[in-house]
Amino acid sequence: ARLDTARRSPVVSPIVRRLAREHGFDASHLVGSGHDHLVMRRDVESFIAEQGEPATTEA
Amino acid sequence: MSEQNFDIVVLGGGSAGYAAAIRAVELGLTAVVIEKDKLGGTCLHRGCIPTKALLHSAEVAEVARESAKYGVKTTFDGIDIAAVSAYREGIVSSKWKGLQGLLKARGITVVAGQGRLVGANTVAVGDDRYTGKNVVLATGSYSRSLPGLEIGGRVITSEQALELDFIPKKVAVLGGGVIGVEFASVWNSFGAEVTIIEALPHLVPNEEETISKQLERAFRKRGIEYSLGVRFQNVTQNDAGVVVTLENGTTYEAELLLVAVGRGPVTQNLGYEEAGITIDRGFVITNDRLETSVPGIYAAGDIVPGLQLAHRSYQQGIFIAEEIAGLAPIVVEDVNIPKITYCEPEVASVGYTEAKAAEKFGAEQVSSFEYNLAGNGKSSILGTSGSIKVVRVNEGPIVGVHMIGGRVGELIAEAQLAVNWEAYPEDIAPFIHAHPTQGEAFGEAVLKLAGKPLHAI
Amino acid sequence: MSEQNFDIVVLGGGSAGYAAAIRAVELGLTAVVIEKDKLGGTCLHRGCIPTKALLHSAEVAEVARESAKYGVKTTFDGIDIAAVSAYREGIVSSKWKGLQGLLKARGITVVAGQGRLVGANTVAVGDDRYTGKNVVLATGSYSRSLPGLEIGGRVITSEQALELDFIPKKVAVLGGGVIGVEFASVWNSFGAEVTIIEALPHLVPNEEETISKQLERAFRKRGIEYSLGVRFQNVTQNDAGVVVTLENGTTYEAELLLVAVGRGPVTQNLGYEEAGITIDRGFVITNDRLETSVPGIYAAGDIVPGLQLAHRSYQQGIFIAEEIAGLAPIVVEDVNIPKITYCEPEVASVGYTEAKAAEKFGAEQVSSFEYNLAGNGKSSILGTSGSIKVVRVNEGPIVGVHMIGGRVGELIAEAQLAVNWEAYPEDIAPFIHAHPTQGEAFGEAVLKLAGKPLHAI
Ligand SMILES: Cc1cc2nc3c(=O)[nH]c(=O)nc-3n(C[C@H](O)[C@H](O)[C@H](O)COP(=O)(O)OP(=O)(O)OC[C@H]3O[C@@H](n4cnc5c(N)ncnc54)[C@H](O)[C@@H]3O)c2cc1C
Ligand SMILES: Cc1cc2nc3c(=O)[nH]c(=O)nc-3n(C[C@H](O)[C@H](O)[C@H](O)COP(=O)(O)OP(=O)(O)OC[C@H]3O[C@@H](n4cnc5c(N)ncnc54)[C@H](O)[C@@H]3O)c2cc1C
Repeated sequence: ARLDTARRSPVVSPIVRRLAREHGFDASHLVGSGHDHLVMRRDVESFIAEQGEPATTEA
Repeated sequence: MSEQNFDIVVLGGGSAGYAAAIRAVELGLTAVVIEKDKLGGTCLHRGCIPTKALLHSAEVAEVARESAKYGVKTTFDGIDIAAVSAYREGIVSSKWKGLQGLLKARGITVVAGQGRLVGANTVAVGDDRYTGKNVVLATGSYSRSLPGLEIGGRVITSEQALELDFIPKKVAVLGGGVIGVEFASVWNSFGAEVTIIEALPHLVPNEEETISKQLERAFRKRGIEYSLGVRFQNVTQNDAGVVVTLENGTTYEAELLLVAVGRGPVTQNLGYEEAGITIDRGFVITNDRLETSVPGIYAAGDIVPGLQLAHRSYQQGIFIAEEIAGLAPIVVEDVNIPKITYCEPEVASVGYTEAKAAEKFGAEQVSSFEYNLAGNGKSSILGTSGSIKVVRVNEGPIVGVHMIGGRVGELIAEAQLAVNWEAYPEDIAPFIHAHPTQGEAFGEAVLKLAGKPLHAI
Repeated sequence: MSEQNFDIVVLGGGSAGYAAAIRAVELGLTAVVIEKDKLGGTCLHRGCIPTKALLHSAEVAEVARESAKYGVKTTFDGIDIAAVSAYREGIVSSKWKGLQGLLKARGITVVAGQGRLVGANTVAVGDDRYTGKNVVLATGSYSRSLPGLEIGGRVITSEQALELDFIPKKVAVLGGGVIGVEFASVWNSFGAEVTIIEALPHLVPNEEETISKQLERAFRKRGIEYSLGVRFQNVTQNDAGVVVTLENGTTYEAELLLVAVGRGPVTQNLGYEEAGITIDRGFVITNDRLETSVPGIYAAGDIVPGLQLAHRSYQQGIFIAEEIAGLAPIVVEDVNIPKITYCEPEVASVGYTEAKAAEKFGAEQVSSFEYNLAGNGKSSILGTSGSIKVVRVNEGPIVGVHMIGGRVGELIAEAQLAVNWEAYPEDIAPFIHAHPTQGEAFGEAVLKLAGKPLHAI
């Protein structure tokens, strides 16, 4: 899964953390695309976008 | 008699009013600003800008006096108050010109005249009527006094203090809040004997206590006297000067008394109550979207209870325009708005004091660290002392930052983002501050709170 | 002959080395720092701190000269260079004392002596051997020269320039980078005639071009001369002075030539290559976790290719200690480390220039706005001009901030967080900067990029 509650990816931006929180998940549960899996804003945003599109989520 | 229609009618052309109008026209709305005096209001003409010019002259005087310490040979020959005034007026008038040009370029109609609310959506100026889909009240504030304390003669407020064409030999300042300590600081630098009278137990009593105490120590070192914790009783004046008496019988003689006990809202006889707007102790009461009890009428700036600051006025003005345009802007609580007191040393803060944070989050849930500027290279170079205190929620965000020291005002910008974005000390820790800066002191406090102090134990 | 074991052996007690040791002991490791000269290294004794003291004396001299503008009557009677030196030395020695106390309080062993790497985990000092599970190389840098340009006599580097006991009448500065422009700024304020010679087309050529151009204009106004885009050919010296010849035949006469063409890594004859460490043009090559080609040996600070700055050194030292302790710290790329040049006016930046951002993200994907400090009240009050330029990715984060103006250095702290936290202008926009501050200029640029300019069109 893209979101794994056992995962502890580094997050350093409070903005990124909040963005995830506001969408009901923990940013550190994503795989970050930054240096050494740092979770970047783009990771959270693309995850939100995917979640937001029913067409791409499983029924 | 004419009648004109706009999307937004703004009463008052100070920081709050003109910001609302600017943002409104950006959003495609039409706006009129009604101003009886000068565009820019208190801040530009009688507040922030002219006081900070005086404070800069004061800083220059201090630098000149202390220059030998830094190997610069100068003789300080006193203050040329006429030149100080020319400098201050020059700054104000050039900013005023800029502001007028800005509103013009934006296509905002500015009406010169005294306005009065005459209904839920109309402001009258003489015989002319300006009707808006929405009305924004932004009539600002005036220097208050105490009951029975009359302004006049040698008893003055900041308006007169700003424009004095002489330097008093000895001056008493009633009120140890922002405006009081700023003028005290200027006059001391200009060579006056100054005594501040504050009824509360501390100078700048809204600040973190440790900061107030350091300001008191710094002022004492500068030779600024103060009386704390005793209330003013009365003042008498004659040709020679004033005599101020406190409730405990202590008297102070001086050439002038500056009354700096706060600012009251300008809301009387403007038709507000008649229109059905809820007013409390003179302030316009709004909901948290800044709408008054009359739908469609908003209020912004110093007439809204809370911090009386220019940037809060801007922010509220912008907020209202965006709210009207349907953008649903986010609310910034007053506690998270930065405050700067521009005396020497400067005081700056944002967020909760440690005591307030303990109240809100629980004393066990809060930690703080105060980094002394003695450990900060740039502050030593500048010859200033002070400290930066950071308050965090344990395993949670930074919720308060409190500073004192020469030039620290600019450092509050970073703290403002940290607090408003709910940064943890751990989020800031990897980004070491540029060396050597005063900002490093904030960095050191944060590093300590993140469990990894660098130049601290 | 003795042998001692530590978790971490640090060679070099400058910013990078001592930061690594401090962080290591915090994490429960044992550490030794080997320093042949003075704890604190270049930054404290010959770099950041003493230069900024000189620059502050220069600022005081400028304030004294200009004081009439602000209504302060002073006579400027020149510089007392002995007093400048006493002030500078006082700052350095008090910070040095503090640093020694800090390491002692932390329980860090400090060995005085010249160290040499003698194997993958051992540093020898004379007959003594210090063996570590890990070794951190942090031997720093020295003032470089150009091929054929010998330092000596009237041809000096920053080390001698700092300690001059006189003010040259006329001085030539080779190199328009940070160190060159800082000394040029000091000497000009002290009354010297200064000419900077820079082979590249701009002063501070690593900065955003618009900023370089403004610095050139400001320097011209101050009477600092410069030659850009022509390379140095040679210099001759005699009892009276130096003659500098450029490749186009132009000559400059001066009393002294300051060579400020960059700093080379101190890595020769220290056993690095023998131990199998990859060296490139003298620099120690590491992976992005700062480990050298020999496992267990790390390198930090000026010997690692990239920005040569004290706060980068701190950051790398801390990073290595955390990496060794298994904390997996995050990497901060050099581009996101703030840079300040402390000349008058100051220059500060973080992140990409507009040109670099266009390269990286695509020219179509990038927008920028440059806010002129003429619109900033506090800057007008301080009498400074300049600008703040903010670069964003469209519908994306702020990726670069570039500033010039008196005192702007402190403003980079906020920009550093914005860039490193990937803030969009829209994230900052609701938090209006305190008024009146210079930080508002950053705020105005950000508001504009967020599509909601306040005091801008
Ligand atoms: C000495 C002093 C120093 C200060 N320093 C600072 C500082 O450094 N930083 C800071 O943030 N804040 C400072 N302030 C506070 C700041 O000036 C105010 O918070 C700010 O000006 C409030 O803006 P406003 O638009 O609400 O009101 P105002 O600026 O008071 O503007 C209200 C305007 O409405 C006009 N008006 C009123 N009634 C009518 C009417 N009936 N018809 C037409 N026009 C009308 C007035 O003429 C005025 O121009 C200072 C204040 C003072 C007094
Ligand atoms: C004039 C000038 C101004 C500067 N201004 C600034 C500024 O304002 N801001 C900023 O961020 N940076 C500034 N810098 C750069 C900053 O000083 C360096 O980036 C920083 O000092 C690098 O730290 P370091 O620990 O890598 O090396 P260094 O500080 O050079 O420390 C290396 C230490 O290793 C010791 N050493 C070397 N070899 C051995 C050996 N074999 N055995 C034992 N000890 C050894 C040296 O004696 C030295 O103490 C300035 C530099 C100069 C020259």
